[in-house]
Amino acid sequence: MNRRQFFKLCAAGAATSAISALGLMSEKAYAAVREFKLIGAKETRNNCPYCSVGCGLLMYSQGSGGKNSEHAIFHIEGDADHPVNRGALCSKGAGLVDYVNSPHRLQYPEYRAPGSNKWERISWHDAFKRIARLMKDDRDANLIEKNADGVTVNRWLTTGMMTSSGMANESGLATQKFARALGLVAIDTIARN
Amino acid sequence: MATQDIIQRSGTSQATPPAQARVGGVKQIAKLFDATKCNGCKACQVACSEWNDLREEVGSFQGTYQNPASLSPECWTLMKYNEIEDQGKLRWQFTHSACMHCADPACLKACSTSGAIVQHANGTVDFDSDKCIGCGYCASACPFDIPKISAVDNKAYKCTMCSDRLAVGLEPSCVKSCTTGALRFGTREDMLFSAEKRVNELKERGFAKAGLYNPEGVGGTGMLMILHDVTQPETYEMPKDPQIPLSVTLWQDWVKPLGTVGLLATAAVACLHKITVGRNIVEEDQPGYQPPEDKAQAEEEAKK
Amino acid sequence: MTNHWIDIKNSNVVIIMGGNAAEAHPVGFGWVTEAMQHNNAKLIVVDPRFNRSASLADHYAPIRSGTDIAFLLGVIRYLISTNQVNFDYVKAYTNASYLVRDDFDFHDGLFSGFDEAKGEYNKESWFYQLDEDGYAKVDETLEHPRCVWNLLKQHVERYDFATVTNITGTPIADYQVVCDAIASTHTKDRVATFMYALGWTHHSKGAQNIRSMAMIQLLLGNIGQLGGGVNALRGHANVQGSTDMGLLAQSLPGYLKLPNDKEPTLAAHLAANTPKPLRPGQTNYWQNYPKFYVSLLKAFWGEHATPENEFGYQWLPKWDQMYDFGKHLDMMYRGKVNGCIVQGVNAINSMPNRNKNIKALSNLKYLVVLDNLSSETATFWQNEPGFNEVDTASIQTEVFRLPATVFAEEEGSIVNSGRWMQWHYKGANPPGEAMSDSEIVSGLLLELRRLYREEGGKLPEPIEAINWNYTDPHNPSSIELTKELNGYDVATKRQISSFAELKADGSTASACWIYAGSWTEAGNQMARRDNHDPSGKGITPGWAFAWPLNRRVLYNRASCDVNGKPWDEHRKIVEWKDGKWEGIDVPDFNAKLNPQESAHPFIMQAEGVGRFFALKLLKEGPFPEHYEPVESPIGTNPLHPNVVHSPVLRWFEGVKDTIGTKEEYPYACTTYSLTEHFNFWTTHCRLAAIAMPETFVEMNEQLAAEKGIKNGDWVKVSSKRGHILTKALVTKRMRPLQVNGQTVHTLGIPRHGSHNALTRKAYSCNVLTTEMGDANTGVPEYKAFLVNVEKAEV
Amino acid sequence: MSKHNKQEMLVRHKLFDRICHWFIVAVGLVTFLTGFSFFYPSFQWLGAIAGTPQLAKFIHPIAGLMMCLPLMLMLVRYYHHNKWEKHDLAWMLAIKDVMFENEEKIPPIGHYNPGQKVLFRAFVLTSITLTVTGFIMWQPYFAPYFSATVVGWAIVLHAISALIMLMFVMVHFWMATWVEGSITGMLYGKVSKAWCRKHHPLMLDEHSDVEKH
Repeated sequence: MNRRQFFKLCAAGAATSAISALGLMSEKAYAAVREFKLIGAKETRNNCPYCSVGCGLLMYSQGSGGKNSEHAIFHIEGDADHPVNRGALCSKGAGLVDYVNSPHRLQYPEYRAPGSNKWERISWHDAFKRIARLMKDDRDANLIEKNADGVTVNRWLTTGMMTSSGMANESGLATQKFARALGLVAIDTIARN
Repeated sequence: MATQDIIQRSGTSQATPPAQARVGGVKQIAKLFDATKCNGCKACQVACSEWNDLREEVGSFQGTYQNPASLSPECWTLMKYNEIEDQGKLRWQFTHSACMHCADPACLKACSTSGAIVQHANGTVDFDSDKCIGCGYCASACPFDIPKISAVDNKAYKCTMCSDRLAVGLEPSCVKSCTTGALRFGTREDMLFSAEKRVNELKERGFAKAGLYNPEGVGGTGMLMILHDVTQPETYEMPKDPQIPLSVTLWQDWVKPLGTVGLLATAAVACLHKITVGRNIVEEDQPGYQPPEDKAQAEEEAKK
Repeated sequence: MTNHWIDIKNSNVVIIMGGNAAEAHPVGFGWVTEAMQHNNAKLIVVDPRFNRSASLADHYAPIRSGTDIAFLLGVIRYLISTNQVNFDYVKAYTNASYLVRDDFDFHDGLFSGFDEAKGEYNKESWFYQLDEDGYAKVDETLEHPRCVWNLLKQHVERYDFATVTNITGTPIADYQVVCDAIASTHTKDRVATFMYALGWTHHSKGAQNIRSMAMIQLLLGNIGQLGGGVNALRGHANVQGSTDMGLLAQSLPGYLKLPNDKEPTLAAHLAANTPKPLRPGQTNYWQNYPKFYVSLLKAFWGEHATPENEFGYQWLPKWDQMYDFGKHLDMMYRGKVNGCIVQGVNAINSMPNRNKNIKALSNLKYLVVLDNLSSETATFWQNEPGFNEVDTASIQTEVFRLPATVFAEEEGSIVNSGRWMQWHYKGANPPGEAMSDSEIVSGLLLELRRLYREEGGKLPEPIEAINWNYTDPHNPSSIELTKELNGYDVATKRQISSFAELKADGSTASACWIYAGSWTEAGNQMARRDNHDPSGKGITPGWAFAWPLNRRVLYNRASCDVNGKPWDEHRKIVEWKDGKWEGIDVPDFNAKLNPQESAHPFIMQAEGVGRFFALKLLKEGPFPEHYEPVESPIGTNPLHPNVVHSPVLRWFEGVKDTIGTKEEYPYACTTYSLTEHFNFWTTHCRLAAIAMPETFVEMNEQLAAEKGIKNGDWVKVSSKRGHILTKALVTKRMRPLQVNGQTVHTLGIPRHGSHNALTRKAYSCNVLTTEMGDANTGVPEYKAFLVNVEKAEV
Repeated sequence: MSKHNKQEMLVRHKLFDRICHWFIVAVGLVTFLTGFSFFYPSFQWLGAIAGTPQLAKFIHPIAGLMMCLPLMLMLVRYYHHNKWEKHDLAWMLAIKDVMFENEEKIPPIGHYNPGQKVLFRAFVLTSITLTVTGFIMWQPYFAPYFSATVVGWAIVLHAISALIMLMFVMVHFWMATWVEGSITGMLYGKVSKAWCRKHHPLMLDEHSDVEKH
C-alpha cells in the first residue's frame, strides 16, 4: 500500500463514519435465517425415558467431545432412523431437554435429621456410612433366619425397597443382587402402578 | 450473507426487487395439517417451543386443554380444542394453530419496514427480527391473528416454518415430531396431491363435507389443512374466508399512492404559484421604500 | 406385548380398551393411524371418557369404569352364539376340548371350593380330568358336557346384550357396533388387536380383565398372528425390563421364582416349578427351569455357588406371603417396618390413599430416596398447608435424599413394550455429585460388607458371597452388568448366544436367561441399528434385540395351521418348509419339530395350548366373572347380589372403614394420565408445565348443571379417604350412563397433581383413591372408586 | 431616512404562542419524518433522525403526542380568531383574486382569513384523529387491548389524517413563505401596520379594540 492509497482509505473511512453518524449508512445485507443450532454439536443416541414405546432420541450437547469441555445437553429430538418413532416424539418427549435440565434436579446427597425441618448437605461418604449403619442395625435385629417350622428363610421384612421402572436393566440387576443378598423380600417396582 | 432466494420483501416496490437469483430450482414447500388424523397430543406445540428456545410463562387452567391461552411471542404453535356435535356424534376437534404462510401475506403487505418480512422462494414467510421495529401492522393485518408483539423487546414473532431447519434441508420441528402423521411436510405439489387423495378417502369413509382448507383470499396458504367439514372452518377457530383486510388494501393500494400524489401535487402547485405569481410583499415594509406623498414631495423638490 | 409397536399396522381392527394409547403412548398410537390409513383398519375405543384416542376412533363406546369383564364376556357370548369363531384355531390351539373335573362348578357368583372364613378358594377342583398317564383328557368333538368349551358357553350364557348393557351402561347400539367389529376378525384373513394398559390393571380384578380379552383373541384365532396378539402397553420406559429383572416381591430375573417357605431345598423349589407336560409331545419349555435357575444362582453368588451348598439357594430370602409395596406400606402404617429405600418412585403421590401413606412413612426410622428430581416422597415431612399437612417436629424419620442420574447421563439398555432391548449412550455428565443407581447401591453394599467384615453380624455370608467382582466394584460398568445378564460359560467366560446353552450343573451363569443372545461373542446385539424391514411387515430383525432370541412376534407358530401352513398367506411369519420352520421372524418353536409330531404353539404352557379355562393360576377363578369395583356406584351386582365384588380381595385391617358407599359418595370416579405429563416427573419440566399447567376434574354437563358448577369453577372432590380442591372441566366428553335403573355420573381426574413443582400447586388425586386392589397382583383400584363433588370457594 | 419608514408594529402572536408554534414545528418535523419512514419504508432513512428505525418507532408516538398536545392548546387559544364570520364568504368567493394578488378585488378580512380558518379546522380534526388512532395502534402498550380489525382501521385513519395534516402544513408553509412578513411575524410576534392593512385590514380595527381595553 502506498501513501496515496492509505490516505484514500482514511478518507473513505472518515466519510463512512460521518455518513453512518448521520444514520445514512446503507442497511446491512439481508440477514439470513437463524443459524442452524446443531452444527458441530455432539450427537448422542438414546431412548426416551418416559413410556414404553422406547422412541429413539438424538441428544445434542455442546463441546466437540474433547476432554476440556463439559457437555451440556441443549436439544433433544427424535431419531428418524428408529423404526418405531421414525423421528416423532410426543409432547413429553419433545420437551425432554427440560427434564434433563430441570431446575429441580438433585445435585448433592442431603440429610434430614429426626424432627428437623430442613435438609443438610452431606458427602456421599457420610451418607453411605450412616445409611449402612442404619440398615445393618435393623438387619441384625430383625432378619428372620428360620420360620416357625424351622425352615431356613433368611428374610428381612423390616426394611423394604420400592424400585424404579425407569432405570436401565443394568442398574436393575445391581439392585436385584443388592437387595436379595441382604435378604430383602419386600421389593416392588412401580411396574404395578 | 444474503439468501438470494427472496421473492417478496416488505416495504419495497417492484422497481427494487430483492435478490432472487437463486430461486431457479427452488420448489414451493407446504405443511399439511390433517385435522382428521390429529389427536391433539401437543407434540408439535412443544417441539416448536423446544427447537426455537421459547419458554412461555406457566399459566393456569382455563377450562380447556388449550394451554397457553393463546399464541404469544413465546408460543408460536398452539393446539386448540373444540367439542363439536355432528349428526349426534361428538367430535373433539383439534387445530394446529400457527402461521399459515400465505402466498399473499397480509403481514408482509402491511409491514412498515423494508425487509422486516420476507417471503422465501419456497413460500415461507419469515420475520427478520433485527429489522422489525415493532409497529404491529402485521399483527393487525393478519386474518389468522398470528403475529404477536413482544412486550419485552417490542418485536413481532410467529412461526418461521423453522426456516433455520429448512435452510439445512430438514423439515420443520413440529412436523418431525407429529405422532400420528397429522402433520406432513413436502413440496406444495406433493402436499396438494396427497391432500386430494386423503380428502377422497375421507369422503369414502363418510365425511361428505371433508375438504382442503387452502383459502384463496390470501392466495392459498403454505399450511394446508384437511378438515372434517371444510364448510365450517369456524368450528376449528379458522376464518371462513380470510382476506387481506380491506383496511390494509385501502391503505397500501389507495391511500399511499393517492396521498403521495396529493402531497406532490400540493408541492407542485405551490412551486408553480411561486413562479407565476411571484412575491407577495408589503411595499411599505421594503427597505428604501418611499411612500407616494414623500415621493411626490421629492419630485417637487427636484423640479425646484 | 406378544407383538410389537410397528406390528399394529397389520391389524384390521384395533380395540383400545383399558388404555388410552393416544395419550399414554402417543407415538405407539401413530401405528394405529398407520393401520387406519394403509390397512383400512377400524379403530374402536371403549372408555368411560371420550379421550384423545376416542377423538380418532371410527366408533367410541362409553363404559362404566370397572365393568370391562361384563363387556368382554358379552362379546364372547356374542361370538359363540353367532358362530363367529375361528374353530380350527380353537380346536387345535386352545384347551376348549379339554375335560374339566366333575367337581368344578360355578353358582351364584362363586366357583367351587370357596372358603368363606379365609376369603379364598380351595382350587382343587379347578383342573383337568387326567388319564392314567397324567395327561389331560380331551374331547376333540367339543361335545362332552365337561369340556371347557361347553363350560365356557354355559358360563357366558348370562351375558346377553340386555344384561351387559345394564351393567356397563354402554348403549346397546354402540355395543352392537363393537361386537360386530371384533367378530369381523374371526375369519382367517382378518386380525384384531387390543391395546390395553393400566386401564385394565388398575382394578380389583385387573388380571381377569386381561384374561377376558385374551380369551376373545383365542376365539378369533388372533394370537401369534401379525397384527394380533395380547398387547400390554407397558407404562414406564423400562417397566418391561424391571419386570424381566424380577424387581417384584416374589420374583427373580427372567420370570424365575423367589423361593417360598414350602420349598426348603433347591430340589424342592425346582420340583415345584418345573411343570410336567399335560399332553403328550409337548415342548413344555419351562421344563428347562432348573438350567435357568442354577445359572441365575451362579450369576448371583459366583464362585460361592457350588453343588454342595445348593448353589447358594439358602441365601435367597423366602417369602411366606406377598410383600408388595401396598402390603409393606400397611405394615409401615402399623409400625412394623423400620426402613425403606425408595428408588426413583414418588411413592407418596403414586400410591393410593395418600393420607395413610404419610402416616406410614412417618413411622419409619429411616427413609432413603434415590431420585434425580426433588419429589414429595423425600419431603413428606415438610408441612405444606392444605397439600401436605404434617407435624414436622414429631416425625422422627431420618431421611436421605441421594441424587441420581437420568437416562441421558448413563449408558445401558431398556426394554420397550415390544420386548426390544435397546442400548443407549451417555450424552453428558450428571449435575453436581449425582450418581447412577448401580453406583449408589454398590456404595451401600460395599459399606455394608465392610461393616460386616469389621463387626460381624447376622448372616454375613450372602453379603460376602454376592458376586460383585466388577472391574470397579464401586461403579460397575453397564457393559459388565449387561454381559452378566446375557450369561457366560463359567470356565471360559465365553458369552453364550442362546439360553439353550444354559446348564443346571453350575457350568454356566446367566443373570436373566431370557436376555441370552443380547451380548454374545459377536458383541452388543442391543446396539444394532439396521432398520431394514425386508418383509414390509414391520419386522426389523437388525434393529436392537428382542427377547427371546430376537423374536419379534411371540407364539408365531400359531400363525400356521396344524400342518405348518400359514392361515393367511399375506400374514406369513413362519412356515414349515423343507423340513424346518423358517420365515421372516425367528420361529417360536423348535425349528426342527415336525408338525405331525407336535402342533402345540403355546410352548410355555404345560399343555401347549391357550387356556380358556385358567386352571388354578388366578385367585378369582378359572373363568372371569363380573364383579363390581370395591366401591360401586350401584351398590349391588345385578348378576348375583350376594357376591357384589370379588370374593377373594385382600382386606388389610381397618380398610373396610375407608370404603365409601354410594349413599355418601354417589359418583363414580376414575384417574388417568394426560399426554402432556408423565406421572410426577414432568411437573418439574418447564415445557410440560407450560403445555398443561394445572390439574382439574372432568365432569359431564348434566352433573355440572345439577351441582351449579360452571366450567373453570373450583370444586371440592371428596372420597371416604380425603378430599382435594381442584377446578372443574365441564365437558360433553363425559356423559351420564344408565345403569341398573339409575344414572351413573363419572368424574375423571388426571393424576399429575403436585404441590412442589413447576406446575401450579395441586393436590394429588391419590388422596382419594383406595388401596383395595387385585387379589393376584396387589395393584390398587385407581380406576374405579366413589366420590362426592361440590362447588368450592377458594 | 424619512419618518414614514419607521413602521408602526402590531403584536400578532404572543410569546407563549410563538414558543408553542416553533416547538410544534420541531417535534412535528420529527414526527413527520419518523412517520414518513414507516409510511414509505423505502424512505426509512428519514427516520434516522431518531437514530435507528427501532428508535424512530419508539419516538414517533411520543413526538406525535408532543406535537398534538401543544397544537391543541394553541388551537384553543386561537379559537376566538377562527370563528366563521359573514364577510369570510365574500373572501372565499374571491379566492382566485387572492391567489393572483388582485388586491383591489380582495374583500377585507380580519385576524385570520377563511383559508386560515379552514386550516385551523383541519388541524383540529386531524390532531384529534391522529391522537386517538395513535393510541389504538400504539404497540406494545395499547394496541393489544383492541381487536386487529379496529387497529387495522386505526392505521388507515392515522395515515389519512397524517396526509391531510401534512398537506395543510405544506399549504401553511407555502403561504407563510409567499406572504412575506408572516414568518418574521411568527418569529418576533410583530407585524407592521402596513402588512396588516394589506393582508388583514380588519385586524387593525380589532387591534384598536384591543388597545382600547
